[in-house]
Amino acid sequence: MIEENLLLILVGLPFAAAIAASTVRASAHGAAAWVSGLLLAAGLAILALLHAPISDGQVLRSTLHWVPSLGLNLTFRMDGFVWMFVTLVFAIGILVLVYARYYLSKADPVPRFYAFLMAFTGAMVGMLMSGNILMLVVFWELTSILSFLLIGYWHQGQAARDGARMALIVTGLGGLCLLVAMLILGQIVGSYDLDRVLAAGDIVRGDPLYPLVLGLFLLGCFTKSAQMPFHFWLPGAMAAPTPVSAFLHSATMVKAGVFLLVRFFPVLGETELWFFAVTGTGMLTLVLGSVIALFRHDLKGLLAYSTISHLGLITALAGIGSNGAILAAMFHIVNHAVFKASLFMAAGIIDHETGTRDMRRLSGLIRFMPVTGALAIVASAAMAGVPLLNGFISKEMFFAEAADWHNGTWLDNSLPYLATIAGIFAVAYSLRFIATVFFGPEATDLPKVPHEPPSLMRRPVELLVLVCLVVGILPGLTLGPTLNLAAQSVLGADLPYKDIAIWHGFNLPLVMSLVALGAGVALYAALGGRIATGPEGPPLLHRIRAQRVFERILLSLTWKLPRIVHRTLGTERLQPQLRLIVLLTIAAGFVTLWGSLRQAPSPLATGFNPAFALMWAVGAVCAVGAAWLAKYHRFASVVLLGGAGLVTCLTFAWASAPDLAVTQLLVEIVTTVLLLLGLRWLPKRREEIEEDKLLPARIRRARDFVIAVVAGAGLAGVAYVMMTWPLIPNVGDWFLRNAYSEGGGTNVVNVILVDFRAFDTFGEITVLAIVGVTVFALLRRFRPAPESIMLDEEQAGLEDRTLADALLVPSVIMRWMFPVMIVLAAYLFFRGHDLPGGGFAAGVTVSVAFLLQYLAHDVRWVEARLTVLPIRWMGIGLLIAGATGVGAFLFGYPFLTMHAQYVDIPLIGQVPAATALIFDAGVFSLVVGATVLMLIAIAHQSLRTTRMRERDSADTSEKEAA
Amino acid sequence: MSLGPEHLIIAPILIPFFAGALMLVYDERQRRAKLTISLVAVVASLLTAVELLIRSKGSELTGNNDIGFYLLGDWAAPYGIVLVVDRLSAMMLVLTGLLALPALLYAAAGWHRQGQHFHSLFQFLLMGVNGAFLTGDLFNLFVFFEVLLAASYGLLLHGGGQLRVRGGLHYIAINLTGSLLFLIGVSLVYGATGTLNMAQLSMIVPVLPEARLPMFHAGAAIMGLAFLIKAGIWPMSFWLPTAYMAGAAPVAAMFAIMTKVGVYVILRLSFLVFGAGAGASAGFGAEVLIAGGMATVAFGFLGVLASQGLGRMAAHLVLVSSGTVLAAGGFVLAGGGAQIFAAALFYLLSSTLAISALFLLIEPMSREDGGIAALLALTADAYGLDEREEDRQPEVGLAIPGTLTVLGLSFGACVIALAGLPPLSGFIGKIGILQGLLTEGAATPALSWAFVALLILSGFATLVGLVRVGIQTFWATEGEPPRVLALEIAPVVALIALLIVLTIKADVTLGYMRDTAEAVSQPSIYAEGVLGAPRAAEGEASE
Amino acid sequence: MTRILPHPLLTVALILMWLLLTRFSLGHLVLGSVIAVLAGLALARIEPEAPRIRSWSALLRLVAIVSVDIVRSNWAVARLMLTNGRHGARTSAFVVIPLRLRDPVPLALLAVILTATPGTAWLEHDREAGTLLLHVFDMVDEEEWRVLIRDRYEALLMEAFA
Amino acid sequence: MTALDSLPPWLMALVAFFLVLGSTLTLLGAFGLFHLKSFYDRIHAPTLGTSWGTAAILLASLLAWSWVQDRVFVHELVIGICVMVTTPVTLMFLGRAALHRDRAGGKGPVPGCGRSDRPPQMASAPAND
Amino acid sequence: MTTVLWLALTWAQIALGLAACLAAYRIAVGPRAQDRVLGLDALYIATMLLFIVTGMRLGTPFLFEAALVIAIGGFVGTVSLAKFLLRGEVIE
Amino acid sequence: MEMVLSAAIGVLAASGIWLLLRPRTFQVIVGLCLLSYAVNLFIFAMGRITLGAPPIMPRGGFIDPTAYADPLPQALVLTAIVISFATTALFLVVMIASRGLTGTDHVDGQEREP
Ligand code: NA
Ligand code: NA
Repeated sequence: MIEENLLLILVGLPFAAAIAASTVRASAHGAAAWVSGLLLAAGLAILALLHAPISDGQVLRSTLHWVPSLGLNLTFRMDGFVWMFVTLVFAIGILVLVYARYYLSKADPVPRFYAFLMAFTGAMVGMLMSGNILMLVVFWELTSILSFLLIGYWHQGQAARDGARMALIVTGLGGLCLLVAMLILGQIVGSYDLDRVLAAGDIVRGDPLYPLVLGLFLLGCFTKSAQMPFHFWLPGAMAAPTPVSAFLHSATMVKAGVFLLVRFFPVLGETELWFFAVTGTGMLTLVLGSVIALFRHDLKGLLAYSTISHLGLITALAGIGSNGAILAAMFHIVNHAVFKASLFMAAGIIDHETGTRDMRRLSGLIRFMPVTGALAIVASAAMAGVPLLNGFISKEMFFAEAADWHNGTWLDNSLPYLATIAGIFAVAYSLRFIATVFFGPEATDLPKVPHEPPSLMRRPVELLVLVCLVVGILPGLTLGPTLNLAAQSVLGADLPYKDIAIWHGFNLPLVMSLVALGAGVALYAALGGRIATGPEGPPLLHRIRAQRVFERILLSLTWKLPRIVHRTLGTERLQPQLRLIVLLTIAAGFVTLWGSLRQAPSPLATGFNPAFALMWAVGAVCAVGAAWLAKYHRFASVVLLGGAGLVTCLTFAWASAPDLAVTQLLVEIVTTVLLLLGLRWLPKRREEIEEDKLLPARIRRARDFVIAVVAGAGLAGVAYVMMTWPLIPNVGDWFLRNAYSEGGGTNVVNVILVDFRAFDTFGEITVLAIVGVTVFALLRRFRPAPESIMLDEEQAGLEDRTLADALLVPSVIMRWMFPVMIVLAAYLFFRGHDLPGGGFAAGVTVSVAFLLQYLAHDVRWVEARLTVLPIRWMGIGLLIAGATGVGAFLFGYPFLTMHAQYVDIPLIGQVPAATALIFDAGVFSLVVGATVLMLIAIAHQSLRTTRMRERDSADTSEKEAA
Repeated sequence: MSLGPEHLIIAPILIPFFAGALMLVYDERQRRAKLTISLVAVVASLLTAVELLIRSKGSELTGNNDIGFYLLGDWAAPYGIVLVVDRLSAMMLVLTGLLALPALLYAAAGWHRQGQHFHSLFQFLLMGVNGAFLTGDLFNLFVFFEVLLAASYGLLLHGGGQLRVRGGLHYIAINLTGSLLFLIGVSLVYGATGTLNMAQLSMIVPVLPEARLPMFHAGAAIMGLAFLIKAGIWPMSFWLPTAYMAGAAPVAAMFAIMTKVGVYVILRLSFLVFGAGAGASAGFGAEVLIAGGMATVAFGFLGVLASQGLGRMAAHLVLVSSGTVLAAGGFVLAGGGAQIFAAALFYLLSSTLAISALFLLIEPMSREDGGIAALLALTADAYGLDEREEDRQPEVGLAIPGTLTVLGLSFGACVIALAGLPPLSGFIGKIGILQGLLTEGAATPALSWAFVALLILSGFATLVGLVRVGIQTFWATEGEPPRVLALEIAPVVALIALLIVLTIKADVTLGYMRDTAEAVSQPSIYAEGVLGAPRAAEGEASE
Repeated sequence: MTRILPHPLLTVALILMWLLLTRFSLGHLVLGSVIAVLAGLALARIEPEAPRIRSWSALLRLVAIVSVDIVRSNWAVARLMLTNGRHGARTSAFVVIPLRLRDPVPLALLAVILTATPGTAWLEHDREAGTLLLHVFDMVDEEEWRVLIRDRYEALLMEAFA
Repeated sequence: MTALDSLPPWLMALVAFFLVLGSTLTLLGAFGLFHLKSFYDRIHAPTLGTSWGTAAILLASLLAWSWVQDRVFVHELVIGICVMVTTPVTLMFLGRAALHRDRAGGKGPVPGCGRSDRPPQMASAPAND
Repeated sequence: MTTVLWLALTWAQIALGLAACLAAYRIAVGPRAQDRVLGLDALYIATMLLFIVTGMRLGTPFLFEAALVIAIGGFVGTVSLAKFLLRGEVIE
Repeated sequence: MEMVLSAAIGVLAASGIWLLLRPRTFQVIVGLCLLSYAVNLFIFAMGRITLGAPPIMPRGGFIDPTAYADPLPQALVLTAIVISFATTALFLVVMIASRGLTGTDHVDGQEREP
């Protein structure tokens, strides 16, 4: 129980450190480092406590439930392998903290750095300890995100931004692949629990999806571990502050990939596919990485490629997968972490003290910083694989596996040679590092005068180098048990204990090591001078800068190509979009109706009426004419549209829909005026646009014509078939039966509108109100086109006297019609419930009455006499309608429950008193307000332009005067 | 829920209605009063929605799914209009409220002064959206669609300007066309079945005579097109990015729900009418949803990558989100199980909140540099490759001012949530869908795999696109940080806090979604409930 | 009284209109009156002055004359249509007619009369010059038209209105 | 068959006469509109329909419905008066617009064509259709 | 005698329909914008009369309202068209 | 009548759709108007054609629903008329504003690139 809690605490500690660090003052370097360091140290203490059960072979587990239904639980799990890794992370983490404390400038904002660093540590530890493969991916992605923030810490530099972004993109993509792999894996195994997955190797390998899982899994691992060809993000990540590099590229980030390879070897390994993919990639990376490292001029660049190369080595071992190989892989994970961390720190010191990392400028530094120099020399020797240092032993183990292990494939046969070649280059680049930086003549053009760094900054390096030495000399005594424990936890408890020693006798691996040492020294001796003067990168290969290649590919894949495809698949023009919609509608109709659209066995028919046909001949002429003339003869088009509308009204009336006819007629009038109001602001179009006569335009029109005809014919066909089918029993019958008895009105359509389905009307008037308000709001900010401000030529000839003249006689009649229309509105309103009419029709009638006055006079004249506050009318109308609806609440009925009754008034007799009438009054008020508002808002634009014109002319005359 | 009128159900429609109408009577200069009314209304609607959500959870007895009915005008179901609240609609109501409050607060920081009658339009939009979620009648749905569209036209144009007017013109033209399609579809459905009531429709369709079936399908297909236009399905979604981008920040944030209305209606009607029990019509349109949804996701993430501005990216993310839910819905309709549906609903919730937050972030982020950052992000990539100086690295980090830190963290949270990266809720939703596809999508293996790939790719594209812009905005710009009011950043933080809550409480939410999915796939509960809903007058008579 | 009924004549006409449209009942009389009064008030906002009729008999005479003229001219023009303008012999022409009428209301009535009688079209009234430009469909003698308008309609209108 | 079948023969004949008269007059007017050559001629044609065309048909309707409904049914009066009163408005505007444009274009024997009350440079352009 | 009325109604309908067609010719062909408006005005009247005649033929009085609306409000549309021709603006 | 009415719907719809696909805002608005006529008639047609029997009921007594026109499509058309009127007005205003701001009446706010 305690151990379970300890596991949780262990994961929580770095996050706690992150939170603590983020709360300190910006300049409190010491505090942040101390808090973080102490919390990590506490972690080490916990690890020490856990060592006992772990060394007993126990696997510790602890679970927090998060989303159990998805199998997403925070399960933590620790065995020997994890213990070793976590200890490494914590230990190096503390050293990095100490180092960073002195490395970072006083001006650096502390909290962010330490918080990110610690959160990253937490994510790494969480990943290592995850006992749930989905949670593993969660932490995995967290390390990607946090490393992004760390690499981009000095984000004012372009390199840092690019490096961070690239790292995120590469590792993030890998993480997504890993996610899918884990999901499928969980699917195959039936659980996301790591233990169950680890136990289900045979099932997984036998599954048809195995290659897919493996591929996705390896993509995840390789991207993270910077295996070729995904290695390029790692050198780019060198733009990070050195402590970050030292941490990310030694013990953490990049090691996550190899950790996973080793961890999942029992599940996914032991197949030929695995061997070729993993060992092949590892060897390629090993060799190429070491070659490139030799040719880098940047200190950190050299170390970065060395890291890549060493990760290749570990990967290759994981691919081989023999007991010895796994043990060697684990050993090299630790060793590499130790010497690479120290080397990065040393490089950081050099950079810090000299102001450059360019090896061509650095020289003879041993005289300025003998201690640092000595430390760096030892660490490089470890990196080169010099005996008595830790790197030598694990590399020796690798050579042994390369040489002794066989499965008979060509790759297997070439392993020893490749390993030796890589060894040669490793020696050469290590040598170059030492020789060029610390020896030779004193550098003259350094930005700073170098000297030893503060001693505390050197302490971590010293400690790490000490570890190199101790492990190198006494491997079996120091790391042996831990490594064996770790290997057991991966490969199985029955694994025989393997002794790790420096001396195994004079054998093939030793020969390979000696060849590598000798040839490496010879190689550097031969090439050293030329490398310094050459370009950055190996011959031939330097032209292909993987990073640049990647960026170009990325740019093509994530921008240029998508843009092309996006443009091809989409459009921003309206016409194609509308055309698509029409075509899709036609398609939908065809797909659903093709072959099954047929008349009823005995179709309904009403007799042919020649007058009706004649009227629709008119309607058709008007419709087609409106379409034909809408471009160049807009006015004619409006007139024709009016004709088509009129025939539509007639049809409604003819086919027993008087309400529709009345409403459509009134709307027709208002629409005509609206269109005319709009017409005034459109550009004059007198001459045909040249382009319209060209062939492409003709083809476009022909195509649209065909589309339109097909769509029209389709709609007509559907309408015809529907009309000839007998009406099926529908809800309409109920309305007819109950309109009078239940709704208290004889005009069923009106009863539906104000009672049965009053909620529709309620929504509909809201639409009107919204549109009114929108029109008003939009026109408040209206700016007409300059040419529209010019006086229209028809008007130009007429002076104001002529306007008064022109309107003198007709305006009399138009004024007379004002009260007549009001009476008509009242008539339509009051009889609506029983006979054709209603609030809407009445409202439009009143607004037409107002409109007529605007037509008969000018705006100023009318508004001096009639005060219309349309928005007020609208608000009140809405509130009346709403209040009528809510009124029903008082009687315990739902919204819009209407009450109808005939009230007896003496002398006058029965008067219908339906609450529906009040609702209709609301509709009326709203319609008046909205319609008037729309018309007047547009009309006022002319007034505004007139004012503008007046102001303009006043301005010009003033200028002339001045 | 209970006999007689239960006015709570209509409150999400009436509250914004009365608020909007009342504010029309107020003078435009009394902005403080309007803001107060508006805020009160939004909070009240949200609380009502939450209460409805709690009630619709029901109990063990009701199969964890209580359906509430509201007979408007006290007319029995197939004749009058009925409002129905169930788990799904209650959830959408809550989501609407959750988006509205931050958007309104953000607008209060200044946007509402940019034009006339902002608050009324905002309330009417809420009314329309809530109405569309609640109504159980096809034509009434049309009316509420029009209410919300009309309000959205107004809000989109709020503030004026060339971009808005141009985007608005396309938006209006296309939606008017869509509305006409809706009408054609509705009338065909009425002509073929004789009813407009969704519940009755679900009863009629399984027993519809064969001769009438094609007509009904045609109607459903055409109506479906109208919904899909609103849901932004490819290839009928090209208007969407421009329109959403053109809208003012709070408007765009609110628009995040608009495509979801289309998605909601598609899901609601599909499961009601074309569910497993629909006989010859079962699964109608599933292929279209799957193919269209996937194409939308693809188009969306290509758009994210191809875009130069953050606004356009966010708009394309809207497409990704709605395409994902549509395709997932299609898979469920084609025979997939509750898991995909539940996860898709979770994803819908999460992505909508995140997109809304992103829309609110865009404007403050690009305030100082006038949105150049987003532009530079690509041009630097595209053209600066070879000239990049091997500059001396800085050795001192920049202190990031508080505003930028908050903006940056918020942006980061949005990116993570939208890309479906762990640990935020987007990841959980995506995991759920992926799991569902791998287990339940076996009926359509090729399509399932394609969708898996698309989901991963879209997440990746989101990451690449947004990080590109984020880096340029937060890391590469020098100079003064933007001046941002607390009132502008608080809503974003609130939305992200919601995302975090959603993440932590993912199991509870997913459980709710699972029950919702179960309930939605049993249309008989809905249909029988609606048609048997008692009138208040009858309740009175029997007492 | 003038405040409630600024246009009494009109109000009466509107009540009559209401009753014509609905039914002759007390209820409708009341409702119609209310509406008519309101409508009259509305008109008063834009036209405060009610036209004063001096002679009802002149007005009645005018109505009688016009009724006959309408029938006659309908017949005449219809025949012209049927005979293709007396087989091409018809000529139309503009006539400028000096008017003594200045008041807009009688002018409007004149316009109604001229429009209602086919064969004459009111084209333009020049207020300053006091002339009316008329288009005559079947022109035989210009002076005849001037006399006709002046004596037959204008005189009666001037007599009817103050 | 409809309600109007209950009309007595004499009334039926009267109604039929008015119907034929009114519709024929209207048709004649429309024919004039169709075939007359000049706009100023055409402006006369529709008034056939608005005067006796309308009157006759309204009369027919009035007679028929009054008989059927058993009471004086004089809705039609309102229509008749309103048509008569409102027709001149449009025609006056149209006539004036035509004159104005013809004068501007210097076309045809239009009175006042030579009037110099407008600056010559403004004179331009054919009609807006 | 019913035949007489029926014939008269039929003739009236056809005559009015033809009248509408002739008016439509003017609307569609022009040649002047004024002609189109004039045609629309004539079409309005023909339609109004057709409302009345059809109402009689169908035996329903409910077409009357539509005719009334045309009589009282129909001219507003054509007036605004005509005013636009005269002034280039509908409301100024 | 059915034949004529369906042909009418077809012609209106075809004209409307043709205009809808045109490049000028004014064409589109006229197209939308024509289309809405077509759609309104189409909705109306779903109630079938009934002559001379408007859904106006006697006061009480037995009612034979088959003797009257289906009232529901009429009610729907009424709502649709109002809504399409409103949205047409809005589109018109946006058209004016777009023309004022962009200087062109092209639907895309810019002339087509050659
Ligand atoms: Na050197
Ligand atoms: Na005349």
